[in-house]
Amino acid sequence: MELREIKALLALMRDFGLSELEIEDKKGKVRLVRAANSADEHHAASAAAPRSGAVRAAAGAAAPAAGLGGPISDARPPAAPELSPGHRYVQSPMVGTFYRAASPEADPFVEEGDSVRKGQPLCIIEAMKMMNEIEAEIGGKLIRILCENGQPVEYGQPLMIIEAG
Amino acid sequence: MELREIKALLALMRDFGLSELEIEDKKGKVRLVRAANSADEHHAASAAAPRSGAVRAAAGAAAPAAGLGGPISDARPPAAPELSPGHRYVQSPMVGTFYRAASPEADPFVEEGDSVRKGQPLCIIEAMKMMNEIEAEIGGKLIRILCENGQPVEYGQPLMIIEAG
Amino acid sequence: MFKKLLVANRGTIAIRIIRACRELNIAALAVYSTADKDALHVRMADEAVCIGPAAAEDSYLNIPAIISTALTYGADAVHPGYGFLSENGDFAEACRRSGLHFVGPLARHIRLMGDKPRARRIMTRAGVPVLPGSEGKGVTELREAQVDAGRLGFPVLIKAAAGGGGKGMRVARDQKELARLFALARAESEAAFGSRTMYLEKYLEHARHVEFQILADTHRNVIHMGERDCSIQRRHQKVLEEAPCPVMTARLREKMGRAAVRAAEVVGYSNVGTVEFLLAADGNFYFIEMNTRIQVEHGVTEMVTGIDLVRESLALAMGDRLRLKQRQVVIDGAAMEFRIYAEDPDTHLPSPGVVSNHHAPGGLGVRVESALYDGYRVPVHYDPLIAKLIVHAGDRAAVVTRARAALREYLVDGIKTNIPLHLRILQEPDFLRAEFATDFLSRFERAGHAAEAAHAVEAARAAGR
Amino acid sequence: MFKKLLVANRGTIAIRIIRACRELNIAALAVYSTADKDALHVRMADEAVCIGPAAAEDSYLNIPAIISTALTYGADAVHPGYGFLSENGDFAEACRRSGLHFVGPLARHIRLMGDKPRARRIMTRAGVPVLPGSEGKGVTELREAQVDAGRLGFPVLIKAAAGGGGKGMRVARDQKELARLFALARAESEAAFGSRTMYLEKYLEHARHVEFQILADTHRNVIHMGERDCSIQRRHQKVLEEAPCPVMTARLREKMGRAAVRAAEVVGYSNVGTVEFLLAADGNFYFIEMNTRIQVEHGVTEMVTGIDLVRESLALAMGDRLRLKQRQVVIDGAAMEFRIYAEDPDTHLPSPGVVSNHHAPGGLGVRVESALYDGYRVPVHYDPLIAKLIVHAGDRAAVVTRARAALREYLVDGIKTNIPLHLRILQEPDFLRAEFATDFLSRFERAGHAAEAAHAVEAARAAGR
Repeated sequence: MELREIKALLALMRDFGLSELEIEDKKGKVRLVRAANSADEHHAASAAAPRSGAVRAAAGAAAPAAGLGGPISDARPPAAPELSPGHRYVQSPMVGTFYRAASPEADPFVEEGDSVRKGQPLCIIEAMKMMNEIEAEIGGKLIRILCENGQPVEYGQPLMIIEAG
Repeated sequence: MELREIKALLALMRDFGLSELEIEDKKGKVRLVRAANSADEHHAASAAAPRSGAVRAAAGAAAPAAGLGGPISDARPPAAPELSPGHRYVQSPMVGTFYRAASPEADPFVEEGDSVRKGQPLCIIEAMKMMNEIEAEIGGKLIRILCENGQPVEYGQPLMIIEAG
Repeated sequence: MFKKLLVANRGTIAIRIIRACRELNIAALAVYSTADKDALHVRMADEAVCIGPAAAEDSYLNIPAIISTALTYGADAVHPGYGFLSENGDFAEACRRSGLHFVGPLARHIRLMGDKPRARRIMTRAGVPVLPGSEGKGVTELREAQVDAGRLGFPVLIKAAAGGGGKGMRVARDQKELARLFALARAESEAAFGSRTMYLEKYLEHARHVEFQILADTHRNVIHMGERDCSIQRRHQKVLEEAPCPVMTARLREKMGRAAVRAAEVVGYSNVGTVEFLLAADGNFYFIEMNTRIQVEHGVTEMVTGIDLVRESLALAMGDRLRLKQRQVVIDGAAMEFRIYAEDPDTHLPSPGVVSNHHAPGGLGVRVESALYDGYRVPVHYDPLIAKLIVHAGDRAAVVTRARAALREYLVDGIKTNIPLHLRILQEPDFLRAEFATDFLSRFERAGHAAEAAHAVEAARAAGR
Repeated sequence: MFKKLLVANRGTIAIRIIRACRELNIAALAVYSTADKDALHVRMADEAVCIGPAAAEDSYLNIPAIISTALTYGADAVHPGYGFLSENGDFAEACRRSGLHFVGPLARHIRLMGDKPRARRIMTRAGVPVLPGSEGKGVTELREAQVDAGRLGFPVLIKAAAGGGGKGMRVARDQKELARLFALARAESEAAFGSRTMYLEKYLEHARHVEFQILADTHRNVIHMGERDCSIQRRHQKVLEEAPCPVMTARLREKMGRAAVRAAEVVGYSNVGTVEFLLAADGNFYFIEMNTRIQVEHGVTEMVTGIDLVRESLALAMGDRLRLKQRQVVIDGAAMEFRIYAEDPDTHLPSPGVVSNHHAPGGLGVRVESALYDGYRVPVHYDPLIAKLIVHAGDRAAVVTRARAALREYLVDGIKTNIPLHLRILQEPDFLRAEFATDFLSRFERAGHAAEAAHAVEAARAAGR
């Protein structure tokens, strides 16, 4: 069973107020049970989901089941890779321009593969001519840098991936 | 099991107020449990109330699972009971008025419980001042008469139920 | 006003009529085939009755079933819409014989205008300009057609005497084509209308299709509501219509309008109708035929005149006098209608299926007449016209920009539609300059195919290098 | 024209502006909060940028985030829509300081008209009639309010000096009510606007809310586009608006229109704006306030004048001269707007949820401005206005019948809406006779509750027999 099929089933559960769903056929078996008092539950889930472009894009792919599937225009939200267990996004706390270094001449704050300490500056988001240093919220290993130097980024956009450790 | 089959089942659960549904056949097994007193419960109720959409959605299991659930107006197509195994409908071959007897003075052609032969006249549909005798297509026992004398009927509308035999 | 009106149609026009009924407090009685049980017109009507199986001959063309429905369910009037029985004199007559008001002209008007050679004769006599063509009752044999073609000179248009909707119509450019196409057109006519009678018309190159909307009461008052330019056609089927005609002048409108009114007056016509003309590049115009029903494209006239044509047709069918004088008809701004077909925009083959992700455009100056909703299955049995997008604005240029925005906003998944074709037309310089004739679309598409072919050759070459 | 416009709003007005951009070939840059990631305005825009979390203060009211988005993503103009930052002088100023065109008036106009006592003083000086009320800069203490009320005579209306949207507004009918309600209104004002300054106005019974739409360029030309009657309100929130005002005469329109134009001229106003008046039963009228932005109900004016207000506002923000002279503004027919709120029609509590079975009405004279689609989750965080149904027809009676049909056709499941309330209003004899004032809805609903209560008593009695 593919992820989008499960997503479609979950959407149905939410829309029809199901608490439990079990399907067994030649392709296999699925059992989904939702927490009681689900009204708040799915609210929280859907409020948590929107953060990253990845979720948004995936939702778009799965959506034909429930309503408008994708954008009506050609607008394309930034896509981000799915997270492996133990990995965490560094997300942009504001809209602005992403810079990897303190100045054009300076070295980048970090490179992929570096170890980072909690509180270490990782990048800069320029917004309204203000340079905002973004610091690591956890220590660990910097797995990937997701944005190009000088790229516009939106609120909540994943900038980097850190493996906690 | 396809998504749209599940949707159809869910629509039925909602329309008939089922809280749990379990089906096991050669294609596989499905079990659906709805949250008690879920928020969507009264949504379903309120959707059914103002427009009596439920009647229509229930009558047509074929009514689109996604999309417009019921009529926009108050039109109510005739609902028919589900058929038991071995039972067959006598359907109206045309739009017209249903009569149980050849004339107002005459006895009805048939009564519930009667045995009927193939080819035996069962009722009359008047259309364009023409009296059209409707004959039994199979022999058996007349289980139920679904229409009132003098009632308008549409094309394909179930008029009676015969148990083949 | 009527109490209950049977809508003897489906799709967009059935919905249009049901909406008009709701506004006038008339109960709308829909009919449907088994293939249409989930159709929007069924869901919107006050009552809906299944009248037969999917095949149109057994349902929407089934006169006894429809009359029986009207009588059994207590309707006092019948609206035929467009297509199906709308130009069937027998149906109009059957309705009236059964004591039902028929929203349309008399049976004899329908029959008269349905006999194209006869309509041509009457118009000629009334002084309405008619294209040179076959005289008398038409021709059935190639030999006769060859004689007429010799007199008219090529190219000629071969038409079915009982024709309509572009069926049985072909352009022949020489004797050889005539021999081939006459047989083909006659076979089409026989299949579609059960008639082998054809006629020939001189084929005008670079002419526009310009038609006038007529309103006539049963007291011999006739007015016109201006014209529509319907030159954007594929195989004589309209695709995009606009009002006013972009090359129309006040003087020409008066002249053509007078001819259109004359065409209706001379036969004592009543209710709504459309007089179709070819407008040549030299400003001369010629009667083609008269449609004795509401047209698909009536909406553009409604937008620029502010007059509700369906409402007027209901009042006229009641026997009311015309509410308007000719001078009260004022053209305000411009409007275009985009017919949305469930078809492949490249192959033009029908594309039935289940609609999903449906989002119709809205906002200022945007009118949608649609039979769609999410989950609706577009059936295979009927015309692929599933919606009409009608756009109104202050002038033609503003209509074009608004229409582009609306078409871009229009979302329909699950089926293919011709929305991309409309968007391409709205980019075409000749269209934007309003320099086009009835051959616009075939030229445009040929050019498109040529460009594609050239592109393919180029790509093949590049790959071979 | 602008190259890229940032739409600093959400919902119906964001969609309205995006559509206008598309027509004008301006790239539309939407902003959204995390709660709106699936909103229609996000899907329709050419680009969309998430600017913050669900709470409006952190997203749609977050000036730095919005300006930063405009600069980072290369917009050259900002449209504030209505609500949110649309009447925030700091925002207009911040836009202009950052080199962005702000589609609206200057910051000083916004601030001036936002200070209600000050606006009253200016209007009085300019000879625009103003209701008797508190003089000077307003009052903050009950003691002062009591003095003013003594001078004015009861009933009086307590208003917030920085007010808007009905917040901090209460009618006091005697000293006791004044004591209680003044404190309440002041608390509301403090919560909503951070200001304890209030003012009192003489409360006019049976007055209508009649507002004039203004268009002004930056070259000191001002015209009005006729009036709207917005008397159908609940707690000073508009529910249903119409144009023209059904009791308006040509002479009164000229007089009030002149006063409205004067109100704009006297402050050197530019762009779109609305001058609100109370129209008393005796034909006298009084300035209430001026809204320095596009209104929710601008659509009814567009329908009856044929003028695209958003398009005009964009041209005016570019510095263009007014395209129209006053005499070119002609009122054609009548229009009503029905605000569709996601709310319980009985309790008026918001009703968020997931939209299903959505079917918006269409057809002649029906315009829908909607943020809905099947599967859309109406968020809890914002105003419950989810759609606007705007109906246009030849006269008020025809608007009513068309609107009834359209409202009956409107389907939205999954959430509750006030569509039933609109349908009830359209049955109300006083509404149909156009005999109503701003207290219509509260009387109507009190009457409804009384009838229900009587019915319940009756039912209980019958059951007891």
